[in-house]
Amino acid sequence: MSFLQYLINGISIGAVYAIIALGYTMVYGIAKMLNFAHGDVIMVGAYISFSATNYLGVPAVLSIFIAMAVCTILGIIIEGLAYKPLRGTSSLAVLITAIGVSYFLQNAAQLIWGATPKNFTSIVTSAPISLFGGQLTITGEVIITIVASAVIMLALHFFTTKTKIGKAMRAVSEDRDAAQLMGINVNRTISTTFAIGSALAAIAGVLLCSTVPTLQPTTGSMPGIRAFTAAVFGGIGSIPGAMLGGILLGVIETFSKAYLSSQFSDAIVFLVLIIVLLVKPAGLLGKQVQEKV
Amino acid sequence: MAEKYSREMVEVISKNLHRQQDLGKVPVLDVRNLGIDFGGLTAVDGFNMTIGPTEISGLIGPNGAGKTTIFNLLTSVYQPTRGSILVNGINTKGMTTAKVNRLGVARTFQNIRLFTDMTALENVKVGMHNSIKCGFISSLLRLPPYFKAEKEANKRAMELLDFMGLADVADTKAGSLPYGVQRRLEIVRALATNPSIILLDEPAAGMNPTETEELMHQIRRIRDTFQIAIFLIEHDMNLVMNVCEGIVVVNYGRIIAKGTPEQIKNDPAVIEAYLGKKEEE
Amino acid sequence: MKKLFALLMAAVMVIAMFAGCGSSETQQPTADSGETQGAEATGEATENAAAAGAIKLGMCGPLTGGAAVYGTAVKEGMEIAVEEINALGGLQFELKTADDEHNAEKAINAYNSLVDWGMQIMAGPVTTAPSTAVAGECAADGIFMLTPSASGVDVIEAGDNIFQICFTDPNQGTASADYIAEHKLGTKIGVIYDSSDAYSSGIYEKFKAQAEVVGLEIVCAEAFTADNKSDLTNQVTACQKAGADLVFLPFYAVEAAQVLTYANKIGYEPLFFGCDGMDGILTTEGFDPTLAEGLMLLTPFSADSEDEKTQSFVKKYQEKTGIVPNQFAADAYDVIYAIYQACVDGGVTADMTAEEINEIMVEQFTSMTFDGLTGAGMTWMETGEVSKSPMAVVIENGVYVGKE
Amino acid sequence: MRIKNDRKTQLTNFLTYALVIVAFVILQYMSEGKMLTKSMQGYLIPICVYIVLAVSLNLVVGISGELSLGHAGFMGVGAFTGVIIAGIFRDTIDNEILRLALSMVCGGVLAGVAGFVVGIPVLRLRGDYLAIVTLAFGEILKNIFGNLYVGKDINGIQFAFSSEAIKLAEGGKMILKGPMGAAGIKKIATFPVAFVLILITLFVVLNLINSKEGRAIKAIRDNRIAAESVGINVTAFKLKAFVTSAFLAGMAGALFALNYSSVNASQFNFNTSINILVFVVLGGMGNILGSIISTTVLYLVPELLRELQDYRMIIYAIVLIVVMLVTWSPKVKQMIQVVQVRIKDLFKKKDKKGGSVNG
Repeated sequence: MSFLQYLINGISIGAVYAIIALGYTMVYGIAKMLNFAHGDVIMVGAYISFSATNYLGVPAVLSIFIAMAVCTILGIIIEGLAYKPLRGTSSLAVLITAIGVSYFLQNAAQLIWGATPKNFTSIVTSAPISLFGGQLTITGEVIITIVASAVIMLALHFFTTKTKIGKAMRAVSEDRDAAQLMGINVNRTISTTFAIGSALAAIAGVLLCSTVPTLQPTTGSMPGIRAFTAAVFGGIGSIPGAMLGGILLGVIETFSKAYLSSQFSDAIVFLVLIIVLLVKPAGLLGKQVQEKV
Repeated sequence: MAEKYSREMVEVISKNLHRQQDLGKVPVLDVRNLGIDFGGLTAVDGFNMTIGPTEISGLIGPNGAGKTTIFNLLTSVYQPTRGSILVNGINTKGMTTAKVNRLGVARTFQNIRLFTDMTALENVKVGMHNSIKCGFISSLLRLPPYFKAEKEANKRAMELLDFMGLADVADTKAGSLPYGVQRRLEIVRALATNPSIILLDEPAAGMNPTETEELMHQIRRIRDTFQIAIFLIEHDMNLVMNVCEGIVVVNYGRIIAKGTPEQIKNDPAVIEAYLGKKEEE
Repeated sequence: MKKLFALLMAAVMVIAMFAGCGSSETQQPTADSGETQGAEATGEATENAAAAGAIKLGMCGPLTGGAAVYGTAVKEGMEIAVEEINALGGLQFELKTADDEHNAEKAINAYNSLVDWGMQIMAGPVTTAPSTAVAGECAADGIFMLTPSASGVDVIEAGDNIFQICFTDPNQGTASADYIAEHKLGTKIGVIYDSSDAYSSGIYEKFKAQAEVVGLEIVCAEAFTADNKSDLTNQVTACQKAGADLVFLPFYAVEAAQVLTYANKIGYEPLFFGCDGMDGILTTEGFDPTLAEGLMLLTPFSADSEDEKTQSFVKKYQEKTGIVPNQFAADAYDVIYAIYQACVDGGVTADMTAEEINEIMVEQFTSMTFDGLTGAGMTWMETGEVSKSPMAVVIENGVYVGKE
Repeated sequence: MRIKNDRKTQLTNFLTYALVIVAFVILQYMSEGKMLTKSMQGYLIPICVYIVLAVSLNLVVGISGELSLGHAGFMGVGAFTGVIIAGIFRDTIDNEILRLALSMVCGGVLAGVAGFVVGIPVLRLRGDYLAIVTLAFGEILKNIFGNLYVGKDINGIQFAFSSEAIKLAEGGKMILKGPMGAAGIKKIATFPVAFVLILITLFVVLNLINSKEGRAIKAIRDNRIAAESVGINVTAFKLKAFVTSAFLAGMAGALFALNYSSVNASQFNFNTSINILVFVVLGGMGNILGSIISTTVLYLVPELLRELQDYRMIIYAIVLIVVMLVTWSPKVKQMIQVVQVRIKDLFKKKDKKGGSVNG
């Protein structure tokens, strides 16, 4: 029974990683950049939602939409100011500006909301489900998070395969130059991707903080790196891969804490990652791209 | 036939074989029933051919016929699904591209692959990598062997550049050289590895007629000077017919004709598959 | 292009270096250019004081980054105390703060910048790892150091002039185990601790050692690290599965809030027992105080305390920052007053050198008794360790209720 | 025969050495004469350490073209090895310089070994996958050091992963205490030694770059397939670059640790790796002199911004973004080129007939 409980715990945190990883992987797939500021956009999203509910008295569900709107605008601004001017140069240059943006968001958040952590009020009000006479407990957050991540994954999948702008995104991710020649506005497509990725980040922020209530300026950074790991784990650029990677990472982390060593769980998680990448160099669901000779 | 050799062994064997090859006993390249599938799709199948020392051969065929794939198989960029490749009598199965090169196969690329950030001279010196005899410690500590080796390398690299008429651009970044010059530089870099056969992938592509004419002379001169075999893919029929002694024609990954330029010109299968199609356009 | 940039950078570097030298040189004798900065932060009182010649106190702590909550609390607490003291007339203080990002290397840089400014007494750092590094410097330079909240043993071991106003970690671990055993609060003990944090693992180690001595059974000890502390559900689950009826939580309120929230969700209701870092949990913005009902902690400070001094401090702190002070702020407030008392009693004046002050302070601290917010009748041993009695409080109806 | 390009490289190398030596002489003179403020004095060794780290990382990122996000891990290996070695020989080797040198060499060697182990995945992975593996190794190393306990008593040295496992005899001393790290380290790092380490690093890195090994490494970066086609063993050379880089980072780490009285594992985290990467990218990929200058400037910027108090880090972030945009943006580059051409035109007014045919 404890095995099941750990499994559920793992899936729960894994689903949060998965949502963050979805944003990561989408931006990576299209813009080919590691957006290290993604985790901090999540933090901003959570703060917006928190402020809306606690200071303005907005209902919790509505606050998510406010957070999404703010984060979308933020994402577009960041992209336009810090990333767009570097389009076409080394991806490392963009990586560094992303780090700069990350520092900026963290410190700006500290100036606005202060360093003292806020305890995020969960948006989920339903009571936890208790099974097997209390042996197994599934909280409302777990269910919401899992459902939300699955819905987002499916929606993204549908979006990228069925809609015009989604198809444009895929075209840009396959071959930017060819897409440009086919009349696709690459710059606008990338901006749209950032907008969607940031909106996702807002949802991820709210769900992350519903599961893990501590909200402070650095809240996003560690889960951000974990989610990046998850995205690579599943095959970066792949939407189902991000989902699978996130959940597996959560489960592995939980099991290594529960059954191996809580002290060395970080090392164990990363060791598993390395082994997986050695066996499957492009991640679990990633495409192995053969360089054309 | 043994399949795995240490690097040292390969060198020893290849040296001995170079000697035998001088006697003209072993073909430089002996390809038997070569084939490769990409996920169920057969790209090359039943490819057989031998190339003797100092022979100039051509490989022609319509676009997408599998010519470059054959080059990639010969240089171990791809591992064949079937068949074997013997370079100077040694089976290259399972070897890396680098090892095959050390056995004596050098190549150029259809889409030029120079080290664009380096000068022409440095490009050639990279090609000479395995023949520069200077240890890691020597170069790290700048011991006398380093200076001696570098001096010799510079001298030989300049000679090679000069041979192809590129001495003037030795100090220019490879990326900023004109297209035709880049193609020739790639040949020099390949020559710098001391090969016994050199594979040229569309060496005349993008060259104007004058440059192509010059290239034809140079290809013959390379063979005569270095006494090596040359195997080339080319769409310029004038070049192929004038330079090559033997020609192989492929279509859909299979050989459809083989012979001297005269034979190929008159082969009905070739005319249909290749030249005929060309006329239609 | 690259060269151009390199040259530009080189130029900036040269200018920066000379600016660095220049500014601190000019600052030292006249001591006013830097002062206005510090004074702005501390308010009007300090501004008047600056002219009269104030004793320069330096504080360094994490003002940015993940540990900024502790650094900023200490900074605010100290600023209030300095304002109050300066308003009294008499002995004047001038406080300058420097960010150490909770990093030993940056702490040394911060410390050096304070020394360049002319710091005479070190009132900091805040967290253990930077304090250990800075303590070594203070010992070597002969600058008196009194840390509000760095509770590691290594800190005071660095020298004879390093003092703490908070309990040492082992002290807390041992005291907690004793208290639990003495009052028979639990039979099966679960522990959750941060194995990457010096404070948390320091307490845990001593707790474990003492538990053996007093016969407490630890049924599970679950660790987390700074990198994975965003998810503590497993550790709680593990304690539940192990059937622990008392869970010892030697870490800060931030993580404790998570543990309590999750335990509540899964309906796990053991007795939770915390340390001084737990203080502040009731006032964490957004935290539902009913979840902390029945939580017990050993702490020297409670913001709900009825005494006048605490009330006035809490009120000022709230006016200044809008939030209720935690134990870090209270410790910081006490640090300034302890220094003030020692300075007054020892006859310290602003024109003394740091070394002279150091001697007086060491002498005073080892002999004086101090009453502060975080304890009455505090005395210090020669090692620098404070002796004050931890107070056990239990949260009932959303307020601290003292237990003996 | 004189080769122009070689001369240019020699000149740049000479300039690099000259800058370092001149800076050292001036600073050492000022330091001896007590002309430096305590802050300036305090920056000297860490800046040297970060220069070594940036230059060595540049070997991997700039020259070898592989993104590494775990450089701090190697620094940590060196740091902890150095602290342990210095702790063990504290009583046996009296000469501090000798003890420091021994610690640094041991730190370097162990970091090199770690680099070799980490380097093996380099054989299989490329690009961002390699980046994440280096990140992962960095975190693993940090996790291990954060739980390592080392004690020393008359019976010898004991290693363990928990504090209870070490039972020290009377008079024994803990050198390393897991998450609490090492405290009470005797500070034996000196500025001249740090300077010598920079010289060694420059010597190793510059000589490596301008040798056949360096050419091979650069060739792999520029075009892996072409490099293979001329007989270069890609794996071996990437590994050589990686191990050399780790070795130097280890030496720097040992020096770093012995410059402070305490050190703990969390100092060698992902953020530190990222900071070093920022130094490298801003200084220019493969540009060693650039790394040295950008490290110095970027280390000093947040320190000199201390007066800004709360706004310090936010200003630093903005500076970072703006500098990146100015130095890397194609538009800005174009503008600078136009200006350069105009300036050149002003100086030499040659007629501009017969533009190149080949284009």
